Amino acid sequence: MTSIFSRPSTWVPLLILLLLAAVPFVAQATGQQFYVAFFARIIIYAIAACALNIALGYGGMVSFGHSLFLGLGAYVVGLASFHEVGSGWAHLALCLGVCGFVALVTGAISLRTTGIAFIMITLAFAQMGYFLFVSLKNYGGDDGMSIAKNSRFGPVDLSSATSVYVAAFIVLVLSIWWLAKLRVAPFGMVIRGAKQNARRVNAAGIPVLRYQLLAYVMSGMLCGVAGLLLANLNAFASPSTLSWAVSGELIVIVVIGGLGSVFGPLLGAIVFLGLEEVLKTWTDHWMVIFGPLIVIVALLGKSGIVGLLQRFDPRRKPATQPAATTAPAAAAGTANTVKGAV
Amino acid sequence: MNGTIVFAQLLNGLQYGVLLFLLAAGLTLVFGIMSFVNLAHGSLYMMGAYFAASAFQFTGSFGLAVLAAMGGSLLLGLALEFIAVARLYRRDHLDHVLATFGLVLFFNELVRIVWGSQPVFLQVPEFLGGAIDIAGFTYPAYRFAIIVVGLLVAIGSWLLINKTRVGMLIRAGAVNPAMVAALGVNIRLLNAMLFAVGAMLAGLAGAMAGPILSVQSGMGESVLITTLVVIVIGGIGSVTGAFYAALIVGIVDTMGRVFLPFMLRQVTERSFADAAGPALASMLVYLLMAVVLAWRPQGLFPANR
Amino acid sequence: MVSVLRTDSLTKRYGALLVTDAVSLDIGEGELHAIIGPNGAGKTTLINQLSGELAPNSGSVWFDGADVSALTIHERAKRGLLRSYQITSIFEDFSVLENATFAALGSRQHAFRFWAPMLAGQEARRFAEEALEATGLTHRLSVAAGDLGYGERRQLELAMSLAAGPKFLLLDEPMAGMSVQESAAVIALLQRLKRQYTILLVEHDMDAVFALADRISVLVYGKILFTGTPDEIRNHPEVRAVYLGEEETGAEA
Amino acid sequence: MSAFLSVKSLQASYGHAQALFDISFEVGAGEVVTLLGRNGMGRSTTVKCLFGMLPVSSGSVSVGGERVDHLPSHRIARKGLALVPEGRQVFPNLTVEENLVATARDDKRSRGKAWDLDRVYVFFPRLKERRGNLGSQLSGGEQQMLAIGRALMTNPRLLVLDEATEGLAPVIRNEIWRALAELKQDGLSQIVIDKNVKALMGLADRHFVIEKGCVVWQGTSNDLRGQPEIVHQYLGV
Amino acid sequence: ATIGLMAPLSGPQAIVGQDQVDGFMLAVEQLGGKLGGQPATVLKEDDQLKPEIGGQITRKFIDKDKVDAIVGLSFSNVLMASLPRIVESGTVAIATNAGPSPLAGAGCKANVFSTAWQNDGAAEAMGKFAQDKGLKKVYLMAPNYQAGKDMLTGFKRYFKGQIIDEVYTQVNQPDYSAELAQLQSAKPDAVFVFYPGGMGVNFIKQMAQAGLMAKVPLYSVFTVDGTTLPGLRDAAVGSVSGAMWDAALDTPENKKFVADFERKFKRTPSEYAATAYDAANILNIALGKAKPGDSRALAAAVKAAGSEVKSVRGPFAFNNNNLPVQNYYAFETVKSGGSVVGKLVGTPLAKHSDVYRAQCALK
Ligand SMILES: Nc1ncnc2c1ncn2[C@@H]1O[C@H](COP(=O)(O)OP(=O)(O)OP(=O)(O)O)[C@@H](O)[C@H]1O
Ligand SMILES: Nc1ncnc2c1ncn2[C@@H]1O[C@H](COP(=O)(O)OP(=O)(O)OP(=O)(O)O)[C@@H](O)[C@H]1O
Ligand SMILES: [Mg+2]
Ligand SMILES: [Mg+2]
Repeated sequence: MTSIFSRPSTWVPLLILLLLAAVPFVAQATGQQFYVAFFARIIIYAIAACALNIALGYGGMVSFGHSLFLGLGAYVVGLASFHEVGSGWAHLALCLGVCGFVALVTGAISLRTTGIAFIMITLAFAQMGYFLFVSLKNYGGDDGMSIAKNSRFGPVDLSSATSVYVAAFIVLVLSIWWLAKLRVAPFGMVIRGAKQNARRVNAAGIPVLRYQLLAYVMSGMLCGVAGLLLANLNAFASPSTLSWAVSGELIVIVVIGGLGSVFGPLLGAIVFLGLEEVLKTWTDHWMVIFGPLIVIVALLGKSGIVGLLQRFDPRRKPATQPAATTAPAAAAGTANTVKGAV
Repeated sequence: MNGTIVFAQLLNGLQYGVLLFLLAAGLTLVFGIMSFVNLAHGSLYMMGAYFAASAFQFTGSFGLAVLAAMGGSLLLGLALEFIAVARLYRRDHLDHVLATFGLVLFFNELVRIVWGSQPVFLQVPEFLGGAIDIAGFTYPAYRFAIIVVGLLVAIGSWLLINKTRVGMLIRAGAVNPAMVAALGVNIRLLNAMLFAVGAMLAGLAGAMAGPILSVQSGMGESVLITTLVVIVIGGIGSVTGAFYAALIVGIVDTMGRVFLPFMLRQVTERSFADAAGPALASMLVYLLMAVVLAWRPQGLFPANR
Repeated sequence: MVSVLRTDSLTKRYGALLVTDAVSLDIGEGELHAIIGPNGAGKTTLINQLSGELAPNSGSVWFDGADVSALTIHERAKRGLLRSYQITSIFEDFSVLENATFAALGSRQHAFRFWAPMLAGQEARRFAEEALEATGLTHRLSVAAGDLGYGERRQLELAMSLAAGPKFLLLDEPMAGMSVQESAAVIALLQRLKRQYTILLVEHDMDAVFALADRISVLVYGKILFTGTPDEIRNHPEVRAVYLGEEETGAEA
Repeated sequence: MSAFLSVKSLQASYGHAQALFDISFEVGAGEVVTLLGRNGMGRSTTVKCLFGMLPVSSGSVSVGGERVDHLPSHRIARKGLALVPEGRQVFPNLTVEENLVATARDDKRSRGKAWDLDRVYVFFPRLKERRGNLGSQLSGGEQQMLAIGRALMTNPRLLVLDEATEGLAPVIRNEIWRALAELKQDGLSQIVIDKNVKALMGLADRHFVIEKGCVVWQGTSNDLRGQPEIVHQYLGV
Repeated sequence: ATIGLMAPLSGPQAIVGQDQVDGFMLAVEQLGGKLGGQPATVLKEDDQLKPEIGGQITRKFIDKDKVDAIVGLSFSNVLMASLPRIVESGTVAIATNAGPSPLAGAGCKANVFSTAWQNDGAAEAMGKFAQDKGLKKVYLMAPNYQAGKDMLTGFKRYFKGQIIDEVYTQVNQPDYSAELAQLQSAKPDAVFVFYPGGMGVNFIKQMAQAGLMAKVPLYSVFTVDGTTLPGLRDAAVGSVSGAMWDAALDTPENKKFVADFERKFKRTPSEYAATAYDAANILNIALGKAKPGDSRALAAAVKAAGSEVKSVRGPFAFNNNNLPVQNYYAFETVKSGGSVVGKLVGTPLAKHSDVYRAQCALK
């Protein structure tokens, strides 16, 4: 007990989750419904970032194309609604199926490459998806499509911001919980191992590609769920969700929070989207401030906010940074086949 | 569809390819050789175009404008290197993507503050203003100037990377800077110089593209992605690869744009062809990249090193 | 002696360079077979082909009576054919214990398990702890592998191979970078393990080779020059000329 | 004898973990010294500090009487130091020949015959055979030869060899010992770290035993021979 | 009164948003900081041209700020994404930049107005203009997205001659030499294009450099306007654009607007500034009549105000579908003194209504 509450890196995020749980009630009480929608969006992005964190943070697969899955998730709802399908279960099944399948195919191809090529090929797939939806004239093309039939799960209809909020919050909590378990579960260890040294994982008797592919598929599917929620929140699906900038934002969120950490995506989403909102109220030229802030985050390294909090943790070493030298590891010939991070 | 037009379009593809290479050249140095994923290359290119436009406005001389663009972006590159980039070489690509993504946002907005949101004006120099007639098609003379500059840059960077000790040291430094330093080489300085040269080439590309493209905030992104595609298809770290890949992408993109809708019309309904043709054409470059990488993950002409 | 690992004129070339030249080996159950040879003779390349990391141009590899030539590394690892790396290859972000447990787990079961922590796996953990004990790393269990000194990394590398519970161990210079004391410990360890596992040892440390090997093959320019007992090797004039040198006849230091 | 290199009460840490507590030793011009010790005692860490690859937290390093402990690596190296690092660290993406020439230097201050490509190739014919291969395509031992050759190509005045014979065939190893002796004749100062104490005793003038980040014993080869218990206690032989 | 003003204020299209903000604020300033006699608070938000952000801002305006009206609403994709919440709440919204066909037709809403245009209008005018000129063969080009397709459809609605080819290019395409070669070989009487923003600058510069401006007359919509002319200058000379407004329009209201705008912001306004300026003036009239807080009454008042306002574009009124009834002009880009300006060369469509209004159930 005491251990949890003496560690800021654990209790701060938990406290934030608790506060988020209170948002709908507070909003109800104060009549500020807007904040429900606002935080719902943050939570949905946090889910997407959790999803990316599986591939990127745990598996070291620098996907610059996760907007593809966010967009696919959204369009599943859009297309289903267009064709008069309102069942949330059908939406969910379609979403998982489509995102899983697309992730399987694109992942199988992308994972043939490593490093920069992996970044670029995932970007390419997302761009293809973007252009595909832009040219779907019947479904609104670049104007996007309004969603008349929100996902309906039995008695629960995701048509109000509050219902989306509740659903998203539950998904987020489950995701975080699962990610915490996954991190040190055998599967998590395998993909985290593959990030450091894929060759060694193979030599240990584990067919590393299968694990990476599955991680990529799971990541894509969870991201799709975020897309589904996003579509319900906005009652709208738009190709702009698939643009490369969204992929970039998701990466930024994951890294700001703390790459590969359990609570990182949540903290990252709050800080990133919150900051954007705050800066926008100061000046139209908010990007002049926002851009350099991102640069600073990159310079500070990947332990992100979680790493910052960990500094206040008692009896715990700061997250091991690639210290002064990783000399022997950088030794010649250790063809480091880490996806995305050669 | 006759032979002349196919030939004319081939020529268009080639010259688009050279334009792409011009954009890719600086990036190959930084991205390919130093292994630094520089999304801000597009921003440097944009800044080059703006520098050129401003200098042109003051002096009226295109030559001076190009010089100003190169000088300005060289200095800018040095400053960026000093402030941020130098600290990132030894980190992985993710940090590069992140930091330079931030820089892209910054520069796009900075440009709007300084030069406003409207596109600024940059003109083709008087002496290159004419058009040349080839096989019944007129070509702007300026395009030939771009080809010449592109080829010069290609040769120059190839020599720098493959034939000089500086090139070797930079390649070595990209992998193990501590060791290079321990052997008595000021790798930091060297990297800074190379980054600045890359920035200068970006600026040159911006100045050269300025007269034919809209000089405005965000002009870097659309070309940046195509440029990255070029480099990856060519094989990271290979100047020759980037050159061939630029030509291939230029031709595939051009031919696809022009002939794909046309061919689809022959085989399918017109309405479908009109919808699918351009969509397919815009995906073509990405499709090409996906196919190439799936087939040869290391790119078409990987640097043999 | 029952043959466990056999190669049939295994050949690998890089362009014009023949790195392994029709190598035929036969290693019996429980044997400790050493391969020595000049630098660049093709020892690591041979091991890579045995472990499945490299595909030979021609020839085949038989393990436990089956042709494994077409199997991948991880499939061979699952059958108990494991290797350690010449260039240290550990998971720097994981703790020492996690590294070993990982190795122990990988060779025994699949890791498509998404909930319970890896370290909670009793069986794998036990193997890992035993291997760490054997290599003398017990006092460093929770240290991140990236913080280990070079010698300790080598120890961990070896521990990982042991934890995997191999039938057959391919050891590529396990003593490289170890001080005399640690080498001696590893020699003692291998002495103990000798009959349990079949071991193929590549090593330039002649103390170790002569102390441990049942038989030694000498690889020169990709060809097996000679196979024999340590005594035969020690006194083989050609081996002395190309590899051992004049003084190198036994214990040094 | 005026010391070419002198290290005084050196301390250094990796992050929070202190690795060096009290390291002092000197290397005279033309002298060969060794750093002895078991694994993880701090020998390589000392070397990293010499080359400015790890910041020195206190103490000093001087070359030719001049403090260098806060200079960047390349400035230190330019004073005539060359490193054969632990774990080889050849440049994997450069060919053998490029590895050799990329950082080559002709230092007028160095004594003896200058090292150039030809001389290195005579010394390591194997490298000549493999001259067009990438560093990553070399065998372990070939990489080691390359690392030594690369250091020699900077024509140093002080050569630091950290486990330079690791992974080399015995014949080659003997060659190296012979060559180091020759270099010593030429007047090249050396710091050698190796596990082969016997060979070191033949080569070196003085030995420094490092235990847990401190120099705990120092003396000449004869002293060492005369005190086998030292060897036993600190090196475990 | 509290007005929420939403426009793209960052990114490449920021100029469009900036002009809207400036146009709107200029009118408010001229009205002494008041709308309908009440002190006006204008809340400005950047939608970044992202539909999702647009939706969020709309919610903020309605749920948090409780605005009386929302103005701007960016491009049609952002407008469409904002629509659900606007319709649900009944808040009055005036689009100053878009009039997508769904909103003009069956999807029209009593509380959603546009002071801009139905997307096809200007293109229809150019079609009519080409038809009136007696052109036989025309070549059409547009980027491959919704608006591009709408524009070409609009052109074809009034042009009855031969369409040699209809070419859809990639969005944000930098290089047009291949398309220009095709164009050249097709030998049309004229080419009609829709290339907003940077695309238009790219296209026209390259067309001019290839020496085609002299050979093939260029008709365009939303391509040569206040937002792009500074980057185009001489390159655009000779081209004809269809629009419902230009700085060159010779009415007293417009003269004052252009002069004041230029004085204040040191640049020439674009049609986006004009639509926002009109929107402010319409709101001023409407807010003077409707009780605050009653959005139904305000919507009715806005509709009525459409016919009363002295629009800078000449005749103006709201149609049954709440989109404008207005003139569409043809302007030729000419050199005048040192600068490049528009010159009125015709009014192909006077007091024009869009075709979709028949499908709209509103009166
Ligand atoms: N990818 C490659 N391309 C070309 N040549 C290679 C490649 N990999 C290895 N070689 C060459 O093959 C030869 C054998 O290398 P290998 O690593 O098997 O030697 P080794 O016997 O293990 O030597 P050492 O004892 O030094 O480790 C070497 O000469 C090496 O340069
Ligand atoms: N990069 C590093 N980060 C953290 N700690 C390190 C690092 N490198 C070495 N250490 C620690 O510093 C201590 C000294 O290591 P050093 O490499 O100097 O030992 P050494 O005497 O050279 O022995 P070896 O034979 O292992 O190379 C060891 O305890 C090791 O754990
Ligand atoms: Mg080897
Ligand atoms: Mg060491």
